[in-house]
Amino acid sequence: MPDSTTTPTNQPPIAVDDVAVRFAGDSGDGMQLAGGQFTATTALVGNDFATFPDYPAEIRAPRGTTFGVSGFQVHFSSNTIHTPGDVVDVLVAMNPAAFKTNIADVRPGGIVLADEDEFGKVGLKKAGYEPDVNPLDDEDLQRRYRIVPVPLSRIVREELADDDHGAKEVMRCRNIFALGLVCWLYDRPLEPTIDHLNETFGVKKGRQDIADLNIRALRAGWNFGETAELVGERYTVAPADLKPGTYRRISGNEAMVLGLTAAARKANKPMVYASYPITPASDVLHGMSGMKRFDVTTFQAEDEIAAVCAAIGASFAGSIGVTGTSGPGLALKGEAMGLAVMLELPLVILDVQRGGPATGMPTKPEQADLLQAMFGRSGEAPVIVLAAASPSDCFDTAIEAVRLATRHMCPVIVLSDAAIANGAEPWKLPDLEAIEPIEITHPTEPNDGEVFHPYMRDEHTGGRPWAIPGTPGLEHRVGGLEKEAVTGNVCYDGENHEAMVHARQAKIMAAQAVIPPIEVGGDTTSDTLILGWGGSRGAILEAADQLSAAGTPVAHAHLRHLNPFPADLGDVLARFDRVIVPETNSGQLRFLLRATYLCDAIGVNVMRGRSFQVQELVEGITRAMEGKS
Amino acid sequence: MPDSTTTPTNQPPIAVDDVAVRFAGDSGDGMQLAGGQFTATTALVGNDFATFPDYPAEIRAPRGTTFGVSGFQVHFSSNTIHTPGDVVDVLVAMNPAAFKTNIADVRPGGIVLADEDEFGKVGLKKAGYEPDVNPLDDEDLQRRYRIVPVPLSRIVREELADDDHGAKEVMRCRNIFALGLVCWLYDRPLEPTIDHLNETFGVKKGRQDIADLNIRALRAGWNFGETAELVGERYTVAPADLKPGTYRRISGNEAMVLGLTAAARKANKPMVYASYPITPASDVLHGMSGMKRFDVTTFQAEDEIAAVCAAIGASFAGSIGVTGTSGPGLALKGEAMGLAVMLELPLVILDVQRGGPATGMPTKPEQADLLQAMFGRSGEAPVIVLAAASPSDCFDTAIEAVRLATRHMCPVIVLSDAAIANGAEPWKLPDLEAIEPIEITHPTEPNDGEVFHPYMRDEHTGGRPWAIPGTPGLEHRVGGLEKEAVTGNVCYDGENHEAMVHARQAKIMAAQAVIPPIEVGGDTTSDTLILGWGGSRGAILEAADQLSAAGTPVAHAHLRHLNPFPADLGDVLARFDRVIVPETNSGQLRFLLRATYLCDAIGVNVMRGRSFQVQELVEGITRAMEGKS
Amino acid sequence: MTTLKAKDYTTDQDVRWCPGCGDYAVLAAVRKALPVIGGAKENQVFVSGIGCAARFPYYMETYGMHSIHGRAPAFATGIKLANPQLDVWLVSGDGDLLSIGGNHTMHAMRRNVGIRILLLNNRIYGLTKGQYSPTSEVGKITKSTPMGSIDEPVMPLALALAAECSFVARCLDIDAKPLGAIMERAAGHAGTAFVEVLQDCNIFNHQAWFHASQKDTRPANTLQLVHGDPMIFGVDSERCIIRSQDGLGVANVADVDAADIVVHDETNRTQAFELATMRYPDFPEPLGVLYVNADRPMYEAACEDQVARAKADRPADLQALVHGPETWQVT
Amino acid sequence: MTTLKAKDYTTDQDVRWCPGCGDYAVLAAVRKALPVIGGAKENQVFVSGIGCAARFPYYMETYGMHSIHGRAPAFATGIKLANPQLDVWLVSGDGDLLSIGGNHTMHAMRRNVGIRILLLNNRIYGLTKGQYSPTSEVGKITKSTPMGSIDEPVMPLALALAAECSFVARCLDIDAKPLGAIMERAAGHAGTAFVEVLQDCNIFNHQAWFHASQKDTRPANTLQLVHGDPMIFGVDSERCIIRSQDGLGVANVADVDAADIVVHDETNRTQAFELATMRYPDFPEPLGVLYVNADRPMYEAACEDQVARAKADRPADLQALVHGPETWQVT
Ligand SMILES: Cc1ncc(C[n+]2csc(CCOP(=O)(O)OP(=O)(O)O)c2C)c(N)n1
Ligand SMILES: Cc1ncc(C[n+]2csc(CCOP(=O)(O)OP(=O)(O)O)c2C)c(N)n1
Ligand code: SF4
Ligand code: SF4
Ligand SMILES: [Mg+2]
Ligand SMILES: [Mg+2]
Repeated sequence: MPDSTTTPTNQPPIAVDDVAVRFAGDSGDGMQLAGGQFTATTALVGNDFATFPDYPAEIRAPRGTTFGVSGFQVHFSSNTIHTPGDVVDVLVAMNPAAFKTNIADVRPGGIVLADEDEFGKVGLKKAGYEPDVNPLDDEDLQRRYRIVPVPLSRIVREELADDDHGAKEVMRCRNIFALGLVCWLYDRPLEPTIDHLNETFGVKKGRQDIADLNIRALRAGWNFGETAELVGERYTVAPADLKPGTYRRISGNEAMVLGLTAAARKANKPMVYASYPITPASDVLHGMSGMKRFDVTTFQAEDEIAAVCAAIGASFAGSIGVTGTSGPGLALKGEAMGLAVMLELPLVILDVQRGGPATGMPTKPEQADLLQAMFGRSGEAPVIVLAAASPSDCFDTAIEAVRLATRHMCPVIVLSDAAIANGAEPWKLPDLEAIEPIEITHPTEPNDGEVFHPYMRDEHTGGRPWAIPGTPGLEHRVGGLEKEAVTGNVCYDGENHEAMVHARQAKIMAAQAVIPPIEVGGDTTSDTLILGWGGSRGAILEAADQLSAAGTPVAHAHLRHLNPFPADLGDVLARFDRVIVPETNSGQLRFLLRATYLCDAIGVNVMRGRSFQVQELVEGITRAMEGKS
Repeated sequence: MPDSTTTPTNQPPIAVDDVAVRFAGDSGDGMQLAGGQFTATTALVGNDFATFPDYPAEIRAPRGTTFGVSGFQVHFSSNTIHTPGDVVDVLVAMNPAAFKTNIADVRPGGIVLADEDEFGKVGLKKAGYEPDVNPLDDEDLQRRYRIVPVPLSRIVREELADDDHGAKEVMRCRNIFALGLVCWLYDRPLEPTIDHLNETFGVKKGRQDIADLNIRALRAGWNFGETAELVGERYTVAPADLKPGTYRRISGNEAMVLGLTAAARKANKPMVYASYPITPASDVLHGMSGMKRFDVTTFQAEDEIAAVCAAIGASFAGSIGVTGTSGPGLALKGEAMGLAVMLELPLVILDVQRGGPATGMPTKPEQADLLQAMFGRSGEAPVIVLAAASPSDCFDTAIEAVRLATRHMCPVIVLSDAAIANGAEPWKLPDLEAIEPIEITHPTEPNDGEVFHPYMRDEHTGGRPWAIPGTPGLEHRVGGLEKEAVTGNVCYDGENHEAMVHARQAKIMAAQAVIPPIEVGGDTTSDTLILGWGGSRGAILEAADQLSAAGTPVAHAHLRHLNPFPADLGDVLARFDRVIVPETNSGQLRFLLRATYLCDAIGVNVMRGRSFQVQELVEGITRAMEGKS
Repeated sequence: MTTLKAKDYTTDQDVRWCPGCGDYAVLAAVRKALPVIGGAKENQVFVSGIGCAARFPYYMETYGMHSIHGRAPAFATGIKLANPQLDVWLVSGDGDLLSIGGNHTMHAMRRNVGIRILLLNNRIYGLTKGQYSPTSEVGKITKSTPMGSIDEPVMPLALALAAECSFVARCLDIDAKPLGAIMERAAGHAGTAFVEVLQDCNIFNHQAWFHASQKDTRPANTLQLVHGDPMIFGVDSERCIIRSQDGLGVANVADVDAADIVVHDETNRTQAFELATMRYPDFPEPLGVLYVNADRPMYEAACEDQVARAKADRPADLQALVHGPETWQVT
Repeated sequence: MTTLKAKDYTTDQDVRWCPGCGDYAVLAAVRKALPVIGGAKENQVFVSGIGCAARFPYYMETYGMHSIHGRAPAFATGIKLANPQLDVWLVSGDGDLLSIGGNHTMHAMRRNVGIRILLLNNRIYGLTKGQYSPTSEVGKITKSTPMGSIDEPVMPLALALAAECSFVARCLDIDAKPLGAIMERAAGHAGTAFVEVLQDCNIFNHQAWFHASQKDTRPANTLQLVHGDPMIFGVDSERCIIRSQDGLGVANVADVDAADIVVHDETNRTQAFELATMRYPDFPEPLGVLYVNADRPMYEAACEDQVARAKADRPADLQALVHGPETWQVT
């Protein structure tokens, strides 16, 4: 048994650079917890990492079925990495269903740790295997992978048996045993997990006995690795060469919460986050509901329409109104967003994209709401559209959204996706002081002699004055009928309408003045630019690296600003013979680029309910460089 | 007094080709009625014509105010015409407000018939004139126009006074007096109006006395023209050289009703029209509610969402589900339309476009929902998009929509606009026999041995079988979660998803097989193509004619099919050096063309809450041909 | 504070309703009532949806928002969440608040958001020119129902009660004084106050309420509710409401024991429900305050309270927040 | 017609609810009840919104539609309008039908569309993993309400009554027999039948109804309503419902006159409203059929009738229609 400092075993671990481990089991098996804790440990060891939790749309489908399988993948490395990994080096399969649905993602020669006790007739049948054919015995599979049957359930049952805990409680520790085993395999310390268990069960829930039970399971897992010699060798992954600083692990939805909260504080304004639960955006509502001490009010509305309307109402009354949803919810908000365009009030709308159309694939990512974000409203109703590129990037994107919404008095849509939302990566803590304050002034005096004109514009930003109820003398009415320039009175005059349509478009374009120029990375002298947006950044970076390494250097750039585009985008595009746009949709950014710049961009498009795999991207780009896809 | 056959007056009328008359007065003054009846008469005389009613968003704003002015313009000609006319030759101004808001649209030298009795202090003040300055006396205006003050109210009051009718009833005949006067001016027979009055008041309402009162007013108007010699000369407009046949007058909303009803009959299916009232689409609901004898059920739902959902439910149950709305309502329907994409059921969605964004300018036309129609749904959710080009074209477009929706089992959006909806033109009655039946088969047997697969596709159309409840043995479930190809079972598999996204796109593209090739008109050898869509067809035709006449021949074409485009559109575009796309929006079709064909189309864009004026189009095209706008 | 007058609440915008529209009377009554109710103009916000009635905010010299169809309660909720101190009035039509907006109305009520709702019920869609509305009577012939509507009308007061609305009242458009008095009570009420105003649409549904609103029809066909008073009505106060096994009924005062006449108790929800479901012509139209529950907590106050408690509980330390539970150093 | 069995209603799709979910019991009960109710499978349609409960149609070997969140009543209405002969069942959750879908539910009820609604009320959002729902109790701590919810819960039965729903009932998820009996009555009812099923969400709101659903809690905490019977409950039938000035109250049978015990009358809407607004723990949870009104016309029938009358009135002459009132000849 290892004592609480990790005792090196006989053979020294083999150093490797880069590993992806996937924990897979039933939704009730605690895979997210095991994976999360392994990630935490990995972070503390100093690796770079990226994670990808993949769970079913069903809450907890019947045990042992394939559609109830929940997975958590963590990719960690001594290098800088950006994706959770295309294939896994180690699969932990807690039952046949997990084995069945995940085995194809294991790299040839990869290790599969399977709980052999679950591969009985019942378990096999539930997973849809023939009850008599145990895939662990399949010779083809054995040739392809290093399949390691582990008597996991039996050991847990036997090792942890005590008088105080029932079988159910004991068997709940299976995930922690598996964690212990993987910790042994990759030479990770157990302390962080022990501390965590003591904290959550012991301190918070007052169940130190459960904490102890789990700690015993953890050590049992480690010991099993140490003694059973089933795997043989161990590995270690050296710390990555990250920028010095304080780091934490963060998921996209967490970062979004922090970013919005920080923005409210930087603006020194209260914030109202009004939302209706929807996967995969709900966690932002949950997170925001814990931010009350920062003057954040949350409102779980009766539907998405009420949510966006409440956010607009809040903005009218002087808070920063924010609403969050996913694709189908964004569709419902279209009409109200049109009103916000007309009212010219700040509004941030978060869309955590998921696979569509319709209910689609609610837990899977897809970048397919870009055109909806651009055009999903009646009439000429331009808004600012931003997209986050990674979990931690949500923090900056949220702040940028609040900054632009208040600067230009307009709606800003922020696009994230299911993979960003739930995936995690290390985040070097930002210097909060270095974030510029968001300057907001509410007028207190008339802006034209004795008179207040609610639609008199700022010449730089195109925004109108944000006068709020409670301010004497600035009483005014806003509404969705076309308004007269300057006065804001209802006006059906044709020329005024045309001028107002232009003014609303112009103020969106005015944001270009504060959008940084595009950073082109990779080989900027290449004739090929890979241009991405949103959650594909990591995969594009890795693909570009691989292509360079393989002797095909490419340039790459990534857009946070989708509307307006950065002012220099046209120039940048013109510098390359070939522009390749990888998207997990049918080519929505490509469509915008073609229309805006008449640029014959080539798409690499994959719509498989997941983010890009680096390999398919490399292949897609290669194909695109050879001929036109 | 003329007897009931029109007696020619002393001087023979002067023959002119082309006239536009506008009746303008208070919303309560019955201008729509007078204009409509004048149009009816004009139609019977055999002129080509086009009308444009223009009424305020307010129901009946306080009498005499400028925002309460209601106008009806009729353009009639001995030539073929396509628009209601840019400027008017005769303005009937029933009060100062009508004078004020309409005078600028009168062509220099045009006639203004104004009810001078309304130009007292009170009337002037209500219209926002200085009470002491009568614009009828304005010398500048008098130089510019032929202003003819008519003691209209006084004559009506005096001539019609009798013991049986109060002042209110008498004064309600003012519009008919004006009509009589204009009939005299353009030598139109009074009988059609007399018949109409007898029919509506006498027969239908049992108020022959009111009919008689109005007939007296009509004749009084004529006589005033005849005797007062205020105008001097009279005009006549010879019949137009229209194709032989039986004609009727039809507005866009009427034609839409007839088209949908005809389509249901041609498909031999019941239809459910579910809608929520909204300007300018409400009249389609009204019209459809009178079609019950054709097996049309109408449902005024609690909102737009319920309406589209009820239509989808109706389609599921085997009716043709149709819903109609305007822009803000279309935004609300986005989510449910996404579901229809997934369910692969026929659905027709009518969007009578109005000025936006938001509530915008509810009674004014604008072509600004095209991109919303294309992209206003979450995920990859392609639908077919059609647009009607004129009032009568709504008939054919509606039939085409039902045909394509049932053929490809998909939603079809039909775009119309406020001007098409309310405008009217002569319509040569179609040969109903010549309209091909819409073939629909509901399967009654399993399509794969013993098994029924609801998502097995037709190889030509890409559509799936429309099996309906009530059919034994074909029980199946549909829903918004991604479905497995063929079986339609819920399926989260990535490759299946990608295949289904492609399949849903492919079946929309499959419609190209039955979309007729583009007809290029005008000078097909020109280097310039004017490409339009929707309600601008008439103005484009006239502008093209004018340009040709002025020595600048252009080719022109018009799109009914916006998604998919006709298969030959790319080739057609490539034949021209210059493609000019006039739209009453900021360039939405242009955007699609640029993105789809990398065609550097030039826009002529006007957003003034009305359809194109021919003159501004001629100028816009000329500018576009000279340099880039 | 200087005392305000009706004209201080009058904007420079011309009022654009049809001549004879009942909305004018309501507007005048509101402009008159507000100075009496008191409070600063700059703290008042008029919110509306879409419809004729919903043009209201344009005519009130306060803050105002003419929003989108049916969603006014949601906007109003957002305004209250952002600033509970504001005095928020919601004025809209029957189509707006009961058809497309029924759900938001209901949820605002059950949450008890502190907004005062004036529902101008003309039993028709005015602005879209005369389709039947959710309060139109069965059989109504309108543009969209040429053979008569087949939808049973909504009972707005009953729905409000079922949604636990804590202040439910009813008034005629032309009754400036009672409307003012009800508004005064509504303004003092902590929670959602719902006032159904029976309004005449002069153009598309003229005389819809004439059975109750005219000098000659009113005594016989309306029941003026006064807390603690027996329910008596009629030209000569000769009719009354009694309770039988089957619920409420109408009787002649002369025929019943005085003690058997039902006494109005505005704190009794069940009885209010009975009043709310009375239908003319079997019953008179009840007017006045049907129900008040002063004990329900106000939504925005509870919300504010949580924010305050959260602040008291833990400092708003952004640095600590960003830092999170677990970090590591890279050197 | 061959008699069907529960398994004839079973699809080949694996049921994907959590182990222990109350939805299983309801599914079993429904599969069992339908053969008893009778009717051909191909005429039955199960419609739902989105949520755990809304997966229901996938498991019923009938026609089915799993639609979008909150709109199932509108889809169901469309289905009935297209084919009134279909037997349409709507199964969905409390969030679906009362939060986002509250308005459609209400309007279907007031129209009296002939659909049978089973609302599976687990007082939580199950599918989105545990936010409070519109039926959650005040103070509920959930993912979105870490300091407790502040929204007063909706009273589904009361709302249904206010919306004039013509059949209102309530049942426990595990009570297959009573549920079957209620379904049978619902199936025979002409109009909207609304059945609130108290359902246990094993994962996110376990035991929400245990005060009423367990062997040991049920007698004391539920009131089984039987038309014509006095309202008596308790382990030894020792408790009863009486009426006082303040409305309904709970008393010991021993302490009151038998005649004073309120008798259940399912045709009495006011009394049903009183039952619908009773709240545990002050009152037992009422179960059974609260209210039936067999006299309301059915929406789709009225609609069909208009179509039939229109057909009888005038021939469906397309040529004449297109021709219109006025034409002219060009030669
Ligand atoms: C989303 C949307 N749907 C429909 C409309 C059209 N519309 C405007 S007002 C209205 C109903 C008006 O009725 P009501 O609320 O009773 O107000 P009233 O005009 O009678 O005062 C409708 C359907 C709209 N503006 N927006
Ligand atoms: C438009 C839309 N908004 C939100 C969601 C997310 N969503 C799915 S189910 C659900 C609520 C589920 O609660 P309930 O109806 O009570 O059903 P249960 O899962 O408890 O059976 C929500 C909010 C969605 N699918 N679509
Ligand atoms: S239509 Fe009716 S409600 Fe609207 S302004 Fe006119 S009278 Fe008033
Ligand atoms: S989450 Fe709750 S309601 Fe949903 S399936 Fe699981 S136990 Fe049932
Ligand atoms: Mg109304
Ligand atoms: Mg629920």
